Amino acid sequence: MDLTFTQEELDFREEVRTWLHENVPKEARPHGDRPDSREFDLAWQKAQYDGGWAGISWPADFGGRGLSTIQQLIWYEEYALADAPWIGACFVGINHGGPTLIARASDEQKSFHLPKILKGEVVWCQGFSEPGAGSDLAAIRTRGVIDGDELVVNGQKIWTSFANMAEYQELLIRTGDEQRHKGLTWVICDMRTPGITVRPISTMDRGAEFCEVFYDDVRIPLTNVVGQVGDGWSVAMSTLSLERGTGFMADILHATRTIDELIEECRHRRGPDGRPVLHDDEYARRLAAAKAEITVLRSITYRSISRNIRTGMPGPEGSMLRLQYGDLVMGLSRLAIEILGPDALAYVDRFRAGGWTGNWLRAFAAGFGGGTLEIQRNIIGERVLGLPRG
Amino acid sequence: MDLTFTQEELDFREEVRTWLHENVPKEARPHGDRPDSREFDLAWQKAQYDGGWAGISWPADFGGRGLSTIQQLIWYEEYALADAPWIGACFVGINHGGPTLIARASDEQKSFHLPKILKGEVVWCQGFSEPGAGSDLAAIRTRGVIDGDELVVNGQKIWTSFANMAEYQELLIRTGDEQRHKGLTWVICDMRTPGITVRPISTMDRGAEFCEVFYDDVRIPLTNVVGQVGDGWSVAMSTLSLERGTGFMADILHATRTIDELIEECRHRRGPDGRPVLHDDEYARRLAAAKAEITVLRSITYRSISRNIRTGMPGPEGSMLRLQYGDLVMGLSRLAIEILGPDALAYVDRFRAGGWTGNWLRAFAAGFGGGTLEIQRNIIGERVLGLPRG
Amino acid sequence: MDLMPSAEQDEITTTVASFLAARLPATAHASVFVTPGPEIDPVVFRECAELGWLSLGLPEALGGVGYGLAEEVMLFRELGRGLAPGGFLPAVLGARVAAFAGQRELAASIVAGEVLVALATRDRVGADDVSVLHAAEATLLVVCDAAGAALYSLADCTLTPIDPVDGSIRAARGALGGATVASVSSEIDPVFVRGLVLCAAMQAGSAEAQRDLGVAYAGVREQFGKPIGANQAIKHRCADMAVRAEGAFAQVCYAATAADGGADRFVDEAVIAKYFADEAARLNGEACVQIHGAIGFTTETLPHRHVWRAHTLARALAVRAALLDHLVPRT
Amino acid sequence: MDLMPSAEQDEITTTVASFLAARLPATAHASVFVTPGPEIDPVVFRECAELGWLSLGLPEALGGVGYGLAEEVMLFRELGRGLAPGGFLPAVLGARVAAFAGQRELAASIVAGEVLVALATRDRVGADDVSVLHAAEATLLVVCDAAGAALYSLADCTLTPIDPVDGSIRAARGALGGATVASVSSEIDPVFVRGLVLCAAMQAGSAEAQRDLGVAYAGVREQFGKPIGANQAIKHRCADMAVRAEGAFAQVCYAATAADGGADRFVDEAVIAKYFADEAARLNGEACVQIHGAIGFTTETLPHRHVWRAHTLARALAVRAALLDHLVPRT
Repeated sequence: MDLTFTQEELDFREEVRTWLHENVPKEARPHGDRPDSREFDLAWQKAQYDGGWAGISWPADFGGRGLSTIQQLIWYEEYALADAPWIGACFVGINHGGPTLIARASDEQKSFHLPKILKGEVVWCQGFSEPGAGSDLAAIRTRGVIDGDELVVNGQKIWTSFANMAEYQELLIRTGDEQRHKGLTWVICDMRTPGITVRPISTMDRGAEFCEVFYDDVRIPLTNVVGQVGDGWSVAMSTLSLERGTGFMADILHATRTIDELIEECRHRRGPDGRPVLHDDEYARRLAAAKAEITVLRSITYRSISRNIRTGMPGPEGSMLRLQYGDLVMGLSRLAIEILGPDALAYVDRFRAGGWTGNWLRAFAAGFGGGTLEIQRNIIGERVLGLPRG
Repeated sequence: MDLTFTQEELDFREEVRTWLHENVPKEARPHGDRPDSREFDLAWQKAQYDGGWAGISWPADFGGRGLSTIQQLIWYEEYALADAPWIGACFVGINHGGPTLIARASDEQKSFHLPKILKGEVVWCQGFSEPGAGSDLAAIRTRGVIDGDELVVNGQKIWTSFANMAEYQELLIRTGDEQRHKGLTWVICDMRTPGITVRPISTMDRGAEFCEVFYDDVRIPLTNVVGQVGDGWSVAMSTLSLERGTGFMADILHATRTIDELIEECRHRRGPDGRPVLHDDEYARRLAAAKAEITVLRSITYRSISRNIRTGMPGPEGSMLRLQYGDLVMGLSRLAIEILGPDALAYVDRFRAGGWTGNWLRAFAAGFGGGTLEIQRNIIGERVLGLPRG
Repeated sequence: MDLMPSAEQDEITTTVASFLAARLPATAHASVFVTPGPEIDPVVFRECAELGWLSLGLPEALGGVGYGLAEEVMLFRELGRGLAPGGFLPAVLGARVAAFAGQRELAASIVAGEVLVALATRDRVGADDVSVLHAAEATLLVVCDAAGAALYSLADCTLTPIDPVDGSIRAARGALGGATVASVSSEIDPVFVRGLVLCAAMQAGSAEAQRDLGVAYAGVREQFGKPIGANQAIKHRCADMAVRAEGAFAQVCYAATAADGGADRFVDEAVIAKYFADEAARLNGEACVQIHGAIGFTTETLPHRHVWRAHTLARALAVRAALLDHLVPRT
Repeated sequence: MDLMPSAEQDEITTTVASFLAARLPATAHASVFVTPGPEIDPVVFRECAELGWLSLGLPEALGGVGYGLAEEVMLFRELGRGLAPGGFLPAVLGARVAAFAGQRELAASIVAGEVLVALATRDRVGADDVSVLHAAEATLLVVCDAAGAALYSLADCTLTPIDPVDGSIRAARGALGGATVASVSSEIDPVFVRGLVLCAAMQAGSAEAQRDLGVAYAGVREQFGKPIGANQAIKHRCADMAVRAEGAFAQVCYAATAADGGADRFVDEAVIAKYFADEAARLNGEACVQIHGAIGFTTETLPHRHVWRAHTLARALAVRAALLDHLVPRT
């Protein structure tokens, strides 16, 4: 066990810190997932590309920085400490679609798409979930029928974040008659193809990033298929986790910062009895417990990254981290709005200063984003602890 | 809705209060389920019989008081307020075995057993659970084979409270070859019959009321069968709930009293920082929340009893009450030992003053007594809310 | 002793529920963050007034229907269950202040739905800073606490509208100002305590609605080939919702009946009702959204509106810490 | 940066675990409430001393093995996991006090297992009233807090034995007395903070043991024809135990490594380790007993002994409220 960094790593941290300090946008990211948030997200991605920081976890062969795991960790730590923006509309391209292309796409597909993603020229979205196939992807029913050198797609996707502003979609469809995981195909869908209708769905935190996407005889060239037709499940499962869990450190440090801000706030803010909230033993201890929990999450993440470096494999902690983080952000935002008292009657979006109510409403999504917390518990119980399936 | 009592009921309350005030034993019940606790429990039962209070919920035809539901409620409320003893070893006879006999036994069986139970002459125990058949009674494997006019019983029971001091047992055995609920028989077993071995099991709260009972060619006269041979499941399910939920009020008022005592204690007891515990906002609020929860439980019970009086049927609240009460006593005893700080290093049994650690250790049994809390949640989900079985 | 509603009390439930379903359906405001136009159609509000909803618990001698708090909670539970808009709670409380202060005409115009009342909650004990609900079309403002209750002219107060979490309620922040239009001490009429019970009744109704929405969805939504309600994780969550809903309404009934019977400790009972119902509505809201998964996070289903409403009502009259501190004072 | 144990550190785990299984098996004291005879066989204790267990983290210059706190936590995690009896923690802390106070001979006799040390925790900040663990055969007593640590002669203190919840640890209450035999300030050696981490390591080991006991039972115990671990209610409880156990040990490792590296904020890290590990051990204990059902309530299985032990260690050195108050002081 060792918590020290090498001199080279310390120098790297300094370099990152300086660049972020000079380049992080001063203005807040616009909320509501309107065109201006797209422009904001792409501009920030382009700035990172221009600065030489695009795709910090992507291999250098594909235009990424190909940083070591420790360097990635340092990047994300400094990213959070610099209060750099949420990745927003660039998430799927950088963290999911791109890594899948790297793992399984043809050279033509890679050389066409990967630079666009890194340079912030395009937005990608994910087309996996369907009504009736959310947590259970093998139940996908959107169909693709081969007609000449094209796939003709009909069906519907849902919960497609940023579909209303995306150029491309990683689309998982059923092309064969087999059941469940067989007969699926992973294809790059150009969102400007005729026959696609996108309907944004408004959310309880006044966002509109989730969309429904309808496909009505949408014709996609077979050259857009990644891997083989019918091999979609394997392609979807092969998405490289290029970050090795380091990206999670940004979320953790962001939450740590939130807790520290809340504690500062409580030094002056008065509760219903007129005392500063921090003089109230209950609230002071709930804040302290939140601080302890996020610190422990930091330690688990460090251990997880250390294990990953040694074995080259993601450990069982991924689901544990997701589970704890989900519980923690819900608890923390609940605590914040309780402390806020009457101020919490007003809605303030989560990208603005004091956006506690926006954060709280957003936290309702933590329970199902990336699989429900129940499913994380099933995964831990079955895959980590070896308990039988129900 | 109406919370008033009639003059007759108020007079009855006065009568009960006076009698209890004069007759409740002054000394604490001995802990540890040794012979002296048996003597204590039987003596108190006899005192109630002599005072005309035995079997307050039993019909008058069978020697009980046959009180109205409201009168029973009043009895249990006053019982708790008078700090009258836990029923202890008399529980099964009064609340389970006796009521089953009333529902299904022959006149000979009734006239022999019921008076002995009411007079505090005998202790009954329950022989239902087995290793492998705890929550799932239909898995019972202890066998009874008819040989002439006797049943010859072989097998094992477990979690049989007070078997080490009981004269009789309500014993559920498998007499037929059918599966699950069929082929069971409910029989009165004299615990002094040769072939019975009782082994007390010590518990984490230093009790020994749970026993294992082994049956080695135990011969029980067929005349001891209640109902018909093979009809045991129906007999077991027919146990009359004579109390209509009023008995639960004694537990609730006992817990209420415990919370009030703890609050009093916290006025003077100092926490690790030297302040009186009640000046600590966190502990004061946790105590207040416990007070609120037990008060709500009282209201649910009142509503449940009211519904029961109107419909003559137990409502769905039984499982809800059990669930909430289980959670509450666990949380309350946890709070108590936290408040106690270093004083909680010492074990003090639950029948003695300040017996918080004994109470806390005992609370671990609340999670599975009368079916686990998980099973209560299943029952509410399936029978009350109509959700599908898993 | 009988804590179940009488046939007459059950009749209130039925009448109110069918009126709300027909005239103020909860689904009317789905998919918008801030309801356009007035908070409630004034015509419908006056119809409710004509049905006696604003004077149900006011003594006949003071121009009311003369029922007890037990009958009023049946009404307010349905208002909560149905996510009804409109300042019913401040109208009922304000009318009591006017009536018990001897201002019969003012009381009459409030219970007729002609004069609208907003509900103010002091931001801290004794402060003139207040948070105000149902502020937009009101001309009066009722504020109450353990000591007593008063009506103010809204025009005399300095209020700034806010963008509310619950867009179906017009809200504002500001300070009380001007002389009181009418006031009563809590010995004359416990307006504050009655308000706690009625607000708790709305939260109890919301907790029940969330239970029903969650159970219904869990029974039909399928995953991995079976309804999600067959899974213990969902089933037990539903069971916990049922337990909280039962507790919230039972305590509301007890507190209301205790108040009607003049019981000694009805203040504590009311405080417990508000505390427990606030918690039940909040926790059932969280559970219901989670059971619904992603769809529950959208504005296309009802759960989120109960979350917004429960959040808002939990800040009315008294918050959790203040309620608990009343039950176990520090000295 | 590497927060996984080195091969050498893993070797400590293996060695300690096999020694404990052979010489101090956890099952040895099942079914009794108070272990008869001495708390630990003095011969076995001296064998542990010969293996270097009591001086693992003491600098070589002071007669120790010269490892860091990171190596010590590997040992104490196994002591916790294995429910080892005996005053290992006070011996290690007491030896540091003697050694850093310049009393080399006293330190040597402690690390040799010849002089036994008891662990005292002040009942309140600054109080002389103490609770003492491992009191029976000890001649010295170590007491420490954020300011510093001291050894007292047990004979000078007024102690009354108590009937302990955890009968495998001899406990007493009383007051400190007499002059200190040796003392060090926390600037010279942070004895208290090291104690927090080592105590947390024992609790983390207990949390892991409870996880493993619970998972093993859930996998074999059948009800309604399938292992109970197939039910989500049990499976999710096991998952939560795993998450807590992972968190407790990860934080212990971080705190130990931070202390060894002289990091600024290692006091906070240690405080968090103790807080979180205390909670993990307690909650995993409750969960493990519940998973076992009635058998878990008896003394015939191990879970209850972890419950007793976790309860006892949570009261050593600093309790929950004090730990949290250190993290967020009121001013």
